[in-house]
Amino acid sequence: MKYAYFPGCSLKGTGRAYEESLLPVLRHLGVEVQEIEDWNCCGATAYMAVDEGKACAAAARNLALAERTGLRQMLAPCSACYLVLNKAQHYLNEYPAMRRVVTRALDSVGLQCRGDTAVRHPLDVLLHDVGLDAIKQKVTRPLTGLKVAPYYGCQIVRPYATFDDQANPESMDKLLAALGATVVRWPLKTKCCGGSLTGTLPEAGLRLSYILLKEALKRGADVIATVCPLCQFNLDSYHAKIAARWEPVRIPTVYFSQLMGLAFGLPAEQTVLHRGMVPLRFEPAPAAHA
Amino acid sequence: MPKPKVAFYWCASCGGCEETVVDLAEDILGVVEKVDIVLWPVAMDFKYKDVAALADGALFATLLNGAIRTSEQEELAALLRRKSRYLIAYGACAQLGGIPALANQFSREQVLRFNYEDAPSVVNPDHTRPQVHFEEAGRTPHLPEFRHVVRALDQVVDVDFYIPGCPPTPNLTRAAFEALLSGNLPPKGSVLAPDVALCEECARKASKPTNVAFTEFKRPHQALWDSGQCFLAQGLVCMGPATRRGCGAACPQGNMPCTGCFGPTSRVRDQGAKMLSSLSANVAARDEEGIRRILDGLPDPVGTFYRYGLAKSLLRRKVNLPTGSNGH
Amino acid sequence: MKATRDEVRIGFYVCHCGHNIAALVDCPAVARYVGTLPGVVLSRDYKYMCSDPGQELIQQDIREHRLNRVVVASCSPLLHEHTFRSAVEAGGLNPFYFHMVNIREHDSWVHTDRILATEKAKALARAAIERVAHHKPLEIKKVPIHPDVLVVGGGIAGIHAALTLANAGKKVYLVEREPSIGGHMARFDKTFPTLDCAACILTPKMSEVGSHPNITLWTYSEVVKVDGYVGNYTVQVKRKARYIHEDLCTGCQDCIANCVYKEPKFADEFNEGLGKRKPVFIPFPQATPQVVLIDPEVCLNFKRNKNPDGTPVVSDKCKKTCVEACGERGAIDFTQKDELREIRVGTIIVCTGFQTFDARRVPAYGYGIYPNVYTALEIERLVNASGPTGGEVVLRGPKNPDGTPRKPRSIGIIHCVGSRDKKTNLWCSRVCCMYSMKLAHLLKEHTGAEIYNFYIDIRTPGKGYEEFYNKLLEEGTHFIRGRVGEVTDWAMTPEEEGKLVIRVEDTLAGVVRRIPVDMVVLATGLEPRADAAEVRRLFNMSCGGDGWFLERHPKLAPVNTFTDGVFLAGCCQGPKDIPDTVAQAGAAAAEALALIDRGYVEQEPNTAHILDNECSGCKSCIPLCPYTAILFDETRQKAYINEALCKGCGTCVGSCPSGSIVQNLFEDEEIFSEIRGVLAYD
Amino acid sequence: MTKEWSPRIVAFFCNWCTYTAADLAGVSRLKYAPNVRIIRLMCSGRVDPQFILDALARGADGVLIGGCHPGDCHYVEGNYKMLRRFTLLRRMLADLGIEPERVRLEWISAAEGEKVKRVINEMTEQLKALGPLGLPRKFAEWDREVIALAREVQDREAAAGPCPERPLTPEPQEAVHA
Repeated sequence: MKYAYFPGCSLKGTGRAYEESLLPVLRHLGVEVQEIEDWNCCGATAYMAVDEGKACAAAARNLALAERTGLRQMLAPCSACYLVLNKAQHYLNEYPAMRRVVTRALDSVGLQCRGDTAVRHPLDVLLHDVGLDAIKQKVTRPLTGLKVAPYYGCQIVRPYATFDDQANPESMDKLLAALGATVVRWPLKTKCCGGSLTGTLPEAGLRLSYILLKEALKRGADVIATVCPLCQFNLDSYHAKIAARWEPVRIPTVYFSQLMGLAFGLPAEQTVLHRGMVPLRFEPAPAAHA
Repeated sequence: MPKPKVAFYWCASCGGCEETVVDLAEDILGVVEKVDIVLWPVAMDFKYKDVAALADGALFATLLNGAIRTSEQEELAALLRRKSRYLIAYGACAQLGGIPALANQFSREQVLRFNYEDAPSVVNPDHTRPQVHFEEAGRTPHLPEFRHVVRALDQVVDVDFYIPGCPPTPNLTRAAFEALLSGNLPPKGSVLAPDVALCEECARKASKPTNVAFTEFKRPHQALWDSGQCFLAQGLVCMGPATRRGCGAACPQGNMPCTGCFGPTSRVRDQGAKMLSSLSANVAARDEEGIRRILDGLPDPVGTFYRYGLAKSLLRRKVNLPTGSNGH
Repeated sequence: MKATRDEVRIGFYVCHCGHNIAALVDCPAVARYVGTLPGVVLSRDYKYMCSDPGQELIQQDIREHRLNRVVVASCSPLLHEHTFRSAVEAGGLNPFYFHMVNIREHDSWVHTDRILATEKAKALARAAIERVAHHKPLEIKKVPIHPDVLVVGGGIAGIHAALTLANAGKKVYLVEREPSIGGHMARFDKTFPTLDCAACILTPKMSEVGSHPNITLWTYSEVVKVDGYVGNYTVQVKRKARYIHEDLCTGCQDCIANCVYKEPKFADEFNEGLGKRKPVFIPFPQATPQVVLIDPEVCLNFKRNKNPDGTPVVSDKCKKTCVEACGERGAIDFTQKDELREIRVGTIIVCTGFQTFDARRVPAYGYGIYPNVYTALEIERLVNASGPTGGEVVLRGPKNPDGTPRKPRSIGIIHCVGSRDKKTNLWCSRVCCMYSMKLAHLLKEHTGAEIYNFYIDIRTPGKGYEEFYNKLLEEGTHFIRGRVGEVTDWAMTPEEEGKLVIRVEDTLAGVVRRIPVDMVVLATGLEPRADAAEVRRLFNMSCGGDGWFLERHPKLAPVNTFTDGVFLAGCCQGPKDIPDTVAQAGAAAAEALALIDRGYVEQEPNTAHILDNECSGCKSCIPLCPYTAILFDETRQKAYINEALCKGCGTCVGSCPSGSIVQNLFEDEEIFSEIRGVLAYD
Repeated sequence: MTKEWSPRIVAFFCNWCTYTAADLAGVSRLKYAPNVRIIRLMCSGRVDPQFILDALARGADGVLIGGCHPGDCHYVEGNYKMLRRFTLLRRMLADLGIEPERVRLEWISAAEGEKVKRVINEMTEQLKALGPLGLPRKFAEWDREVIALAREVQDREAAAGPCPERPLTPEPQEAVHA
């Protein structure tokens, strides 16, 4: 299977570790990706609130570029991009008025968008296209003993969680178990991490991050595995402020793809664990049997 | 009492119906004893004026075969109607339009262009066509008009009786003559043949199962057919169930399925629609895809179900062909 | 011979139906137009044709104007065709010289343009005028009714219907799929609003069914095939193997005591898996019939693999101490096979009940994730004295320091789980509010805990229901109005530690609340059974968009179906409480009795017949008939129709290639003339 | 035609499902285009393809057949038979120049009043786009060539006077047989 790859700004910026760890893992599993030529920022949830028409046109431009590659499937790892691209495509097909705005906008640059590409999330692809068995075979250093709290965030499960349940998603749980880690039962897996509030209303935003970190520690987790650059950023970079205001709740937050790299025995520059503010110190032993 | 005058005439005909009169063999003598054949173009010379000279109703009966395609045929049909006490549509073409009526699937222009230009054996670089009126050296020869639509006889003139068949069988012709001469005739407009479908007299009927379920349809050239078993049971379309009997199931005896030339029974308005209904209802599949696959075995429904009866079918003709009025 | 045009004397009536038709259709204009049509000797418009004066008008006209055809243009024939036919008959004319035109449901009620609606009414009327000329006199066919009745489903509906019929002296076959009758009601502890114990009011009726001479009770059995037609159904019932001879087993349960399994080990379906049972078991103490059965899935005397056709394989490896215990009664028989029995009945009552919504389909409420989240049916078993815990309501998970199981001090009951929700079931299941309040009362009684009921609307539609709700309020039950968002074990404050936190927006207080409780009860709604589609096809019934069996008319014929002789009762037709279920069961029994006592049922004489001298024996029609009503006469080499079996669908008529089959009331001539009529555009 | 043309649709509805659904649409006061005129049959299996052709020949621009959903037929299988006939009939009609949209088969259960409205409105719009089929007018046009000749022959004879002796046409050459 080949996918049109839409990285989005975060995966080139603060969320670099996500791309740096995900791409080698996908290659390792034989999944082909082709980055979309000249992609643009998807507008994330902020722009949609400012001007729906322009935001939808911006997102639709990426859809049009993906369609031009001829690949029917599109991979959008970042939660915000995944949500916005799905929402844009949904608006295009449901609301003729929006369709007209976008078509006019794209015509002016010689693009057109049918709106029938399948926007997929890596968890969906790994579980349903690659399959857990194939992943298990690639595990050379099982993460035995590592207690992981799976954190999905809010954007990939609602409202377009076509591949998992909205209230109780389990795709990452299964993936981590396949890597040999012990998955901690953690009821806050789809609760908000504070999102952009940590920047605008820190009082409210940081408190949400603090709640997640505290509960993870309480549940005995050694590390939180996440899928979203903003969640990773919020949970990883405000420890000082949180400790000052409430109490220290130091626990590393990494991308699930980094843990996969670890379990596959990929080199350090492909698991980029050093990128974390709170670095994860865990050396999985090579499996007894090869 | 002078012998009643009888006339045979042919319009858009292949001559088969003339042949079948001769097939009466020595019985023809019996017929000739009782009647005086005054008009038989295939066998005797005749001139228009001879017919026109007859008093109206002078002819006791005219057996007219062949469909109506040209204006001259219409004129003769009208003339013979006026001159005859009984005008009888003799054979499938006159009764239903026959094989010629299959041309109702094409416009006049398509027919003429193929025959005078596109046909492989034709060399006609400057596209000459037969003209209805033509001036040359002071003389204006003319040809009959080539109509847009092929018609059965009763679509042009009033018809008293029909004798079905392509061609009608000798015993049918003989029975018709006896009925005419004896005078005990069925009501006007009747078909002089039994009003029951062919299966009743077909020898293969016993081998047709009571739970026929078609899983596929084949065409005659696609298999060697068992000479005793019902064709439908072998998956070959046979029009017997929807066609009048009276021919003694001649085709099935010759190991060929009935193609429906005797036309429908009196209770059916459209022979093609009825056979389509009966045949497709017994297809085995229940899902749309399965039904479609099985019905692919009938590539030409019009040709199969309306081989002889397109002119008299409810739609009469392919509906989107150009009509007569705008000329082309 | 068909009546020729001049002998036909048609009386035409167009009805105003008050304003229903006249508001849009210019009735006088229609009457004037039809008056000009050939064959019409009388054409009137009238305010209410279906009224008594309207019908008398018809009878009078028939006599005065020597009418031999009548056409009425008014409402749907499905509504009043019978009324007008009787009026025509009373006027001395054969009722089938009548035809009806639907210019209300199909015209005035559904269109807006007055001119077009009137034009349509004229054309439809003309179609009827052209059609009725071809009508022939027909006689209503009387089909005898077999007096026996089949009741499918042994819940309270089936039990009540069977008893009503049996006490009326009719022979009843009661077929129940489970090993015992009792249905869902047998699992309840108390019933609302009177709180009388379910077993106390149900068990007597069950034993009455078990011992009633007129009732043949077949439990652990299923209907597999239904043939025939109203009054003459042939039903095949599969009696699943119990490996116990019902007539020999006295219900002493010695075999259970002596089973090789000393302790009950397997999840007990009757107690929703909370209790345990042995391979040989009796579903519940008051089971009727009082007969045990053996579960081949777990009994050691059977191999785990199955025969190719799915039937169990006897391994004979077990010491079979149960057989010894049974002794000379010899009721246990491992060689028993499923058997097919065939019965003949005249009417059928379907009361196959419902299933509760699977709470796992709402993961946000944590059923299957948090051990102390129960469904309402599980609580019914917990609070029940004969339940798995003898009525003790205890928590799963860590015990008290002294080893005794912990009792809940606070319980949350969530209403409308799976109901009134676009993602699951749209309908209100009608009984959950009441049983939730009943459970609140019982749980308070058993545990003294603080009870919180989370509701959207409290619905107390029945007698004594609102009073019961007030009683609950007085008992101090907390009612919080809001759709619960989530049940989680994430504690934000110390007193939430170790508890289940219910997060809900309290819409009356206008604030999002977190209510920690020890136990959560999900009031799951009612939905059609998983195999409802197969079951309804057995009885030729249709279902509504929501999957519940479809009644003939929601208001005027709630227990009838579109198939004559098949009736509905209870929740299979839609969610309802026990009083309504019993009322419907009684109604269905009454409908069946009405048919049986009349002894015959009138069948529309629209059957088909083959014109003998015109059939060619081509056999094309024979495979078309699902009722095998068309047979082939080998001697005459022609097909013929057994009019007793023919249901009048007309499929063979549409297919006969030589037009030799005629369907009364729907003859080709009649339909062709109707086509000519509807296409009359003046 | 004084009034502006509007599609004429003849509908054959089965008594148990689609006819009842049409009644339900009425009872629910749903509003839909007045172009359909409904004929009640006991089952969609009773619909004889002759009815469809006859309706088209008599001036219908479209024919709508309503039956129960497969598996729900009151007579078990009538709707399957109709589906089979419909599949072959549609192909034959296409060969005879009739657009597929003109003849439509819909499964509509007794509870789907809404669907009756939707299908009728949808079909009316489609036929408005397609334009009239108008076979009676076409038949008349086709037959104009025959009527024209008959009049021409009568005029010629009238001009030629009553005597039957006069030859039918001016000195015809040898008639060429087609």
